Amino acid sequence: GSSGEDGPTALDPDADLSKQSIVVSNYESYMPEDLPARFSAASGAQVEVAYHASNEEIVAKATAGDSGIDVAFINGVYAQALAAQGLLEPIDPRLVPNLANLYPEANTLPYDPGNKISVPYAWGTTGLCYRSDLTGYDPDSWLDLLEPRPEISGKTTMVSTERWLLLPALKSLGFSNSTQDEDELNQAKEVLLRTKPTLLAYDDATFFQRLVSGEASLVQAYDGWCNYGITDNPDIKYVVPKEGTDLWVDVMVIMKTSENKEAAHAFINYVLDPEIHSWVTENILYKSPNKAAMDMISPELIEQYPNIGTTVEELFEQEPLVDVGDAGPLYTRIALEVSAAD
Amino acid sequence: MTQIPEDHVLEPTTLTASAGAGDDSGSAVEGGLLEVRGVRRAFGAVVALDDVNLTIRDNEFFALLGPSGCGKTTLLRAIAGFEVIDSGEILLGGEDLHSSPPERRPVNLMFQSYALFPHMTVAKNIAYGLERERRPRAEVAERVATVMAAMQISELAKRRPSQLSGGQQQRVALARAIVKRPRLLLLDEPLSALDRQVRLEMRVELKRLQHEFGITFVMVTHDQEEALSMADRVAVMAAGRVQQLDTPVGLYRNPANLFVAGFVGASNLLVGVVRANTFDSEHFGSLPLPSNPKGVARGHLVLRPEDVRIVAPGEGHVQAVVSDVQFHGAATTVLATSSVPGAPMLVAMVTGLAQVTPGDRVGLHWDTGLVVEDALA
Amino acid sequence: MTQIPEDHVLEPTTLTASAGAGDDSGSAVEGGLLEVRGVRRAFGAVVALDDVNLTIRDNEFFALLGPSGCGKTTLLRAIAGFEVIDSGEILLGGEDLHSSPPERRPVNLMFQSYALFPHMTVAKNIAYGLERERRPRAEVAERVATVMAAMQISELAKRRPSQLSGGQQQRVALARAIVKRPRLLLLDEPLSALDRQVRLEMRVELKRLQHEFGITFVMVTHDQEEALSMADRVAVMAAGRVQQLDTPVGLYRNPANLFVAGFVGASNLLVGVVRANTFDSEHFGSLPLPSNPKGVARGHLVLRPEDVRIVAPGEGHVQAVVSDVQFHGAATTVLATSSVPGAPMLVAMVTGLAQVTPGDRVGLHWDTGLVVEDALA
Amino acid sequence: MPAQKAHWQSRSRRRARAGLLGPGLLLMAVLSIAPLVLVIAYAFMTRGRFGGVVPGFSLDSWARVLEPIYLGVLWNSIVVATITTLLALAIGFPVAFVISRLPPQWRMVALVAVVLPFWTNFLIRTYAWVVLLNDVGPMNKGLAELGVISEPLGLLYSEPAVIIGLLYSYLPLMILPIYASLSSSEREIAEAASDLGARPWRVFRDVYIPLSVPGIILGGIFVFVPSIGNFVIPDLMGGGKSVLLGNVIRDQYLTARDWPFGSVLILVMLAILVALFAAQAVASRRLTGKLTR
Amino acid sequence: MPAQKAHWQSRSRRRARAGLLGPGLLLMAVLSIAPLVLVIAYAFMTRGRFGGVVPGFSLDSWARVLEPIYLGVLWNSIVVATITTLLALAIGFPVAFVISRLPPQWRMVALVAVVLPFWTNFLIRTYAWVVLLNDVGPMNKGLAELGVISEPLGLLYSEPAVIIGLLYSYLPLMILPIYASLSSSEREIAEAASDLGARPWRVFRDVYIPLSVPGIILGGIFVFVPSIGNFVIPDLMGGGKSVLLGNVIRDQYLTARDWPFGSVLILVMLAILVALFAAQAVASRRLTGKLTR
Ligand SMILES: Nc1ncnc2c1ncn2[C@@H]1O[C@H](COP(=O)(O)OP(=O)(O)OP(=O)(O)O)[C@@H](O)[C@H]1O
Ligand SMILES: Nc1ncnc2c1ncn2[C@@H]1O[C@H](COP(=O)(O)OP(=O)(O)OP(=O)(O)O)[C@@H](O)[C@H]1O
Ligand SMILES: [Mg+2]
Ligand SMILES: [Mg+2]
Repeated sequence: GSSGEDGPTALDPDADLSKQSIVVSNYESYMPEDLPARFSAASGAQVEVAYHASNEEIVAKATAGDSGIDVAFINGVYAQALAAQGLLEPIDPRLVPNLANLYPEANTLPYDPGNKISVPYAWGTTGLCYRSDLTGYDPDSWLDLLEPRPEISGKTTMVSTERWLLLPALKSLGFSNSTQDEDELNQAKEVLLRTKPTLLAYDDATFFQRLVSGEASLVQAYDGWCNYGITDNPDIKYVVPKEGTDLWVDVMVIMKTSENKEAAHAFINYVLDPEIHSWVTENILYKSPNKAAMDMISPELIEQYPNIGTTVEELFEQEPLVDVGDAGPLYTRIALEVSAAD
Repeated sequence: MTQIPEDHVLEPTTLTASAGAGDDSGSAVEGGLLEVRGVRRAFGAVVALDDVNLTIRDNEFFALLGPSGCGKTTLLRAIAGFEVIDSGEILLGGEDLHSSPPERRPVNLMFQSYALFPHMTVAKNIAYGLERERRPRAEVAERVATVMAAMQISELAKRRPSQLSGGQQQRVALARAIVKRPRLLLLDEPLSALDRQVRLEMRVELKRLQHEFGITFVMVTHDQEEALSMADRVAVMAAGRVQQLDTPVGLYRNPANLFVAGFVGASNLLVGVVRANTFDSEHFGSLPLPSNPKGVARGHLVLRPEDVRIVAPGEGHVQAVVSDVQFHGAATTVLATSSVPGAPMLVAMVTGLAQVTPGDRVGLHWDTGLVVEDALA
Repeated sequence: MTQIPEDHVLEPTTLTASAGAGDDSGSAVEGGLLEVRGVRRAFGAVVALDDVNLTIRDNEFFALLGPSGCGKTTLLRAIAGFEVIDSGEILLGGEDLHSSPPERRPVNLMFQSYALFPHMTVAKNIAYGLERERRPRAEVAERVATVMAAMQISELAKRRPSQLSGGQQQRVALARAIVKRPRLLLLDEPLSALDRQVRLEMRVELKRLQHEFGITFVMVTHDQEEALSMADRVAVMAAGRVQQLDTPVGLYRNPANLFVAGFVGASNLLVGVVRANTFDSEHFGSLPLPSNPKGVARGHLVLRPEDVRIVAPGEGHVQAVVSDVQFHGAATTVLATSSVPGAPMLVAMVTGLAQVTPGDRVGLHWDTGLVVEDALA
Repeated sequence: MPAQKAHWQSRSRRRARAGLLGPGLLLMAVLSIAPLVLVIAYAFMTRGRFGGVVPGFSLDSWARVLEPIYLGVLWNSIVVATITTLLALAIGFPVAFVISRLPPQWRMVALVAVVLPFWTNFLIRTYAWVVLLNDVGPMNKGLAELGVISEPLGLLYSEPAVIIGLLYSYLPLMILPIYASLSSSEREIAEAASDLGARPWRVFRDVYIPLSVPGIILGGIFVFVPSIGNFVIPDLMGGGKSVLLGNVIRDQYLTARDWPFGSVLILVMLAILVALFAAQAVASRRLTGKLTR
Repeated sequence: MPAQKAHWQSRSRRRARAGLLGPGLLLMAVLSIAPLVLVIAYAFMTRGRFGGVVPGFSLDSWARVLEPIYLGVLWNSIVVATITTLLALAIGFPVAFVISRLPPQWRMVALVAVVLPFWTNFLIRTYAWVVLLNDVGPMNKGLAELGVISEPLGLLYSEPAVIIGLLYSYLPLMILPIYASLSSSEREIAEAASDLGARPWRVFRDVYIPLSVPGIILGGIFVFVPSIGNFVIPDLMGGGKSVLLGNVIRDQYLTARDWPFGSVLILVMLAILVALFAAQAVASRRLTGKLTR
């Protein structure tokens, strides 16, 4: 079902939060460990934390029925899909006054214009992360990954999750990163099939460690995860290829099935507090869409991790990801054909 | 030359008594503890039991004899409740056993393969059946100790079956069955792995149990001497059927057919035609026919080796040359071949050592002999 | 009254021959096919073999007798190579078997528990050993068919061991061992589950193999009659040691000690003191001492039942009352009790049916008898 | 026994054996030892800020194991895995028993039917349960419509749900070994027990269970070990609310990126499993006796 | 046999059995059937746009299975799982054999040592291999320093690496059942074979292997089935460069959100496994004969 027009539940702004408890599901290490405890202390609401390993997991749980989750951290594209099925509770701006702290641009994102069903938590780009000492030059194009120079051939990795697997090829061909055109997607597939033999591996989770160990020289990476590599080795650098990339946003959503929606809103509002959100950013090394928080980030941190300093303008030069709807199975199929190829 | 004394002839009373007893064989008799009626059991194409009828009396020592594979084990297993019979019925004390499971039958079976519990000690194996009856601990301990002493396995109490020799395992299996003192005890070759000495002692023990506790025994054995000396009555089986059910003496002296005659005790079996007072042997010509109570028209002449006497050459019914002399301890068997082509070898048995050696010419004489039917039941 | 004929006495030659043969028992003799020297094997605290010494001659039929648990199986397993011996050596044709694995030894063992391959048909089981010798297919098929016919199991060829009766399984195991025609064949109670009829035929077959192919046999059996009638020589074991190694007649007529006397053949064993020409029995007073060739000073008087004759009351050496008469087919055993308190029951054996009944007063007489040592080897 | 002569079981036989078995054993040794050595090495190093290890000896990680939070998880994991194993035994034994008593031609069919659900993809299977059991799923809806319940049962996202999930995943690993040991045990031994007066339940207790102890132990290992280390089912079916040791270890490696501490946790888990296993072995030896031959 | 009289094996005995076994069997049935029914139902429905299913009968998903890409993955999965199973047998049999011949007091120790590596967390174990085998890892470095190799071996991120990973994960599941069946088979039967002239290798072939067929089949199932459905090892050790059926199914459910097609794939996999299993059962019955008793 995809009606989703049930309308907001009547919420009580003065509800006694100490009688409420919520379950928050996030990726592990994607928020400071004591954030829930601090929220509980501040609001009186009980918080339990669950962890999920992928966006798909949340989607699957929510689609299956009552997920038992109140607040979930999820990619905006997946939030869009959930909202289309009517599985998300609309955000009541009255209960999240800290929405005002967001960059104005963060209100215009195409997966959810006006932040009606989601609240941005972190955002960033997908680019190239490399060991400048091993590559011997500074790459600046997706072609450095798709058609690597001989000396780094066999020392590159790509992300295998289908939207991001196709991203470099689509961008290098000048197409939209969310295209639903079968012909464009097939062209991208041909590029990827040519690239496959030059890869060390497809890797979604440990690519920065490969850079640190020297197993890989150049990897496709999310900016924040590249920062993890930079921590261990200052020779690691991050670059957004000149053909352009995506703008992804991770958001907080409230499940329709939540029984303590006041507390859920309170939790989101708490995260958007400038003090808290800047603390979060320094902890997870991902940029936040919270202007007030970003203004508090220390310059030293930006010096060490230059991509945290990326401006909103620079960020919005990239094409935000949106759900591809009925083209989803095509993406899956192309990803399969690429990974199953010899 | 050994002279078998003249007075060694059958007493008429013995013969008559046994012949009489022989007649109640198949048909059911009232007062039987166990009645097996028309039981049949086939394994695929192999018919193991084929219309078996038997009555076993209360407090009787009953032996089952028969060649290997004739269905003895299958019959015992059917009585104990482990073989689903294809047809027929088995009654114990007049009650059909059909609907009582093995553990409710007042019957115990000692398995031919022992089937000891590999995970229990000897003592535990033996105590098992009593514990199932919820006997007091002291009684169990005492009865187990007593039976182990009787079976001469007291020192093995703490060992496991895998640490025993073959004969020791057999005695444990026997002890496990008899310690229960059931109404009916089925023993499937209980003594086959034991030496004569122990075996004799076990026989005494079994007899004692029979008398002391009124247990009825059904024992399968290949040892004819055992069957004949211990049993009150014996059933001889062949090809899944009871051939004869009789007292030991009846069986030996008055076999129902050629099979029984050949199977029970050694025999000289002569082919030929029965006439009024003679038996026209195919090989040895016309011989005297001492008795033919059943009036058999076509059959074999049965001569027991101990009825055949070795006499001087020229004397006796048949002339032959000694071909082998076998010493058995208490007795000696003399094999003699006649010069008639194709004639069977004749066997005589004498007490102690024989006074003839291979090559000696001898005459063979007999006064007793019986004509039996050739056909199986 | 059955009169045992007077001429039933031991021929002096037989006695002397056997006494002579009795002396080479333990010590090794040159020309032995198999020599077992000082072999010892213990399972933890249980000593199964304790300094066993034997020589088995080429083409000999050798029997191993002994009570249950005395170490017979362990000895055969040691010879076949399945039991690591603690000390001693086993030589075959003069060569130490120590370093040859079971499959290289020209020896085959028929296991007491059969050890048939459960996953192969009867025919496959039997053919297995020949296939390991890489015999041509036609030869294998022919030899398997021949041995199955001899064992009377031809119709079972396609069945699996679990579909056979006990005796059928035993014959398959026997067939599997003999079809190989090894130099030395070890048979662990090969015939115990068979009826007399088949058993006699099997014996003939084994003897034929011995003569036709020159196979040497070592056979464990609990059937003394079998051991005495088939074997060229017999070893009697007890408590892990060889007590006597002798010919059957030697063993029976000239037992080395009380154990052998009691074990081989039934005996009346009288306690008492040996004097110059008499034996002072504890219960029956001074008795004539027919022979004492070894000059035993302390021991038992051994009287074989068949040497004991039943005579008229008042006659003979001992007066008694018949307490039981057991009929065995060819012979009858008479048990007689004297009135002396604590005196043992005396056993006499007569051919055919006995002319006495329980309660009769009789005299017992004997002319032969031997004094033996009490101690075990 | 002259010392210079080789016993037949010694040299040549051993050489033949080595030829037959050597390659397999060698590979096994490499496969077994290498990763274990690595884990042990990690356990004594220091964590890198974003994963990996920094060389340098340290015992810090060992001290953390004793923190109540980890002890609590450990205890919880053992309890959950134990309950799962016992339930698997309670369900698996009867199933294996019944299959082993079927006529031979039906046994394979029955076994396949039993293993079938296990063959569906692990994740999917688990989602199927989520779909079935959640508060607005067919199960609760059906029961509510029938009037059996008025409130949803709240089956999901609880410890029982985790146990059901684990049970469901690992049940075939309990059934198959028990089946194997039951079908190889001799029928006559059970017959002897019932001949001696044991009612069916006693035959079960005194013969079938002891004789299938090897299969039960095997099945127990197969269920207990993966249960304690599982991290997907607690996430999916427990709603992440009940954390097992497997989750903590996974998180240490993958998200907290604290490899030394993760390694310490693995070693602690191994130690506990070895201890439990040894205790079980001793207990079962008591039960079945030394089946030395 | 009078029809009205109950045979003892019929009513009362069945009732006793039902009491003993019933609850377990019932639970088993629920556990087995419910999810399977769900999967079968899904297979005939239509995909919802954002996952889930839309009611309405459709055979579309079935047609897709025959597309070459899926047939290719299927074939590849069967090949990989078969190789893994055979290798596991080649390594596992000797190991199980040696353990089963050890003195009783050493067997448990040896078994624990064998199962130990398996007890480490699945993910961690796999990462340990990645760390060990990668081109700049200790293995390649060590060999290079010793001068054995000049180029890294490139052990990781290939189909062989996937097989090694699977092998490593599932080896204990092969060893334990074989061990169980070997240790329960009678020693005397092997002795009889060697008495009849079989050299050690023949005894192996003719006795130990046939008598451990139940264990081998069990082990084969335990290795083959999870291998074909595994999706983590191809990602981690295969570097995502090769996929097994498990990956495709997971992707259909989780990323493509095409539950009907995922269900069809599951059912196809089940059908293949059943067919393979039946073939194996027939073959092994030929080998060991009907052990009907
Ligand atoms: N594994 C074992 N552990 C302990 N004792 C054992 C073991 N195997 C055999 N024995 C003992 O060793 C002795 C000799 O056993 P063996 O099997 O050789 O006897 P046997 O002469 O063949 O007896 P039987 O005639 O009963 O078969 C017996 O007392 C037996 O109990
Ligand atoms: N499972 C089976 N399948 C086929 N035939 C069988 C099966 N069990 C027994 N038989 C056959 O049934 C017949 C009777 O077997 P049974 O065991 O009753 O014989 P038995 O008289 O006890 O013989 P033995 O004296 O050799 O023990 C035999 O011919 C045997 O081969
Ligand atoms: Mg039988
Ligand atoms: Mg023995």
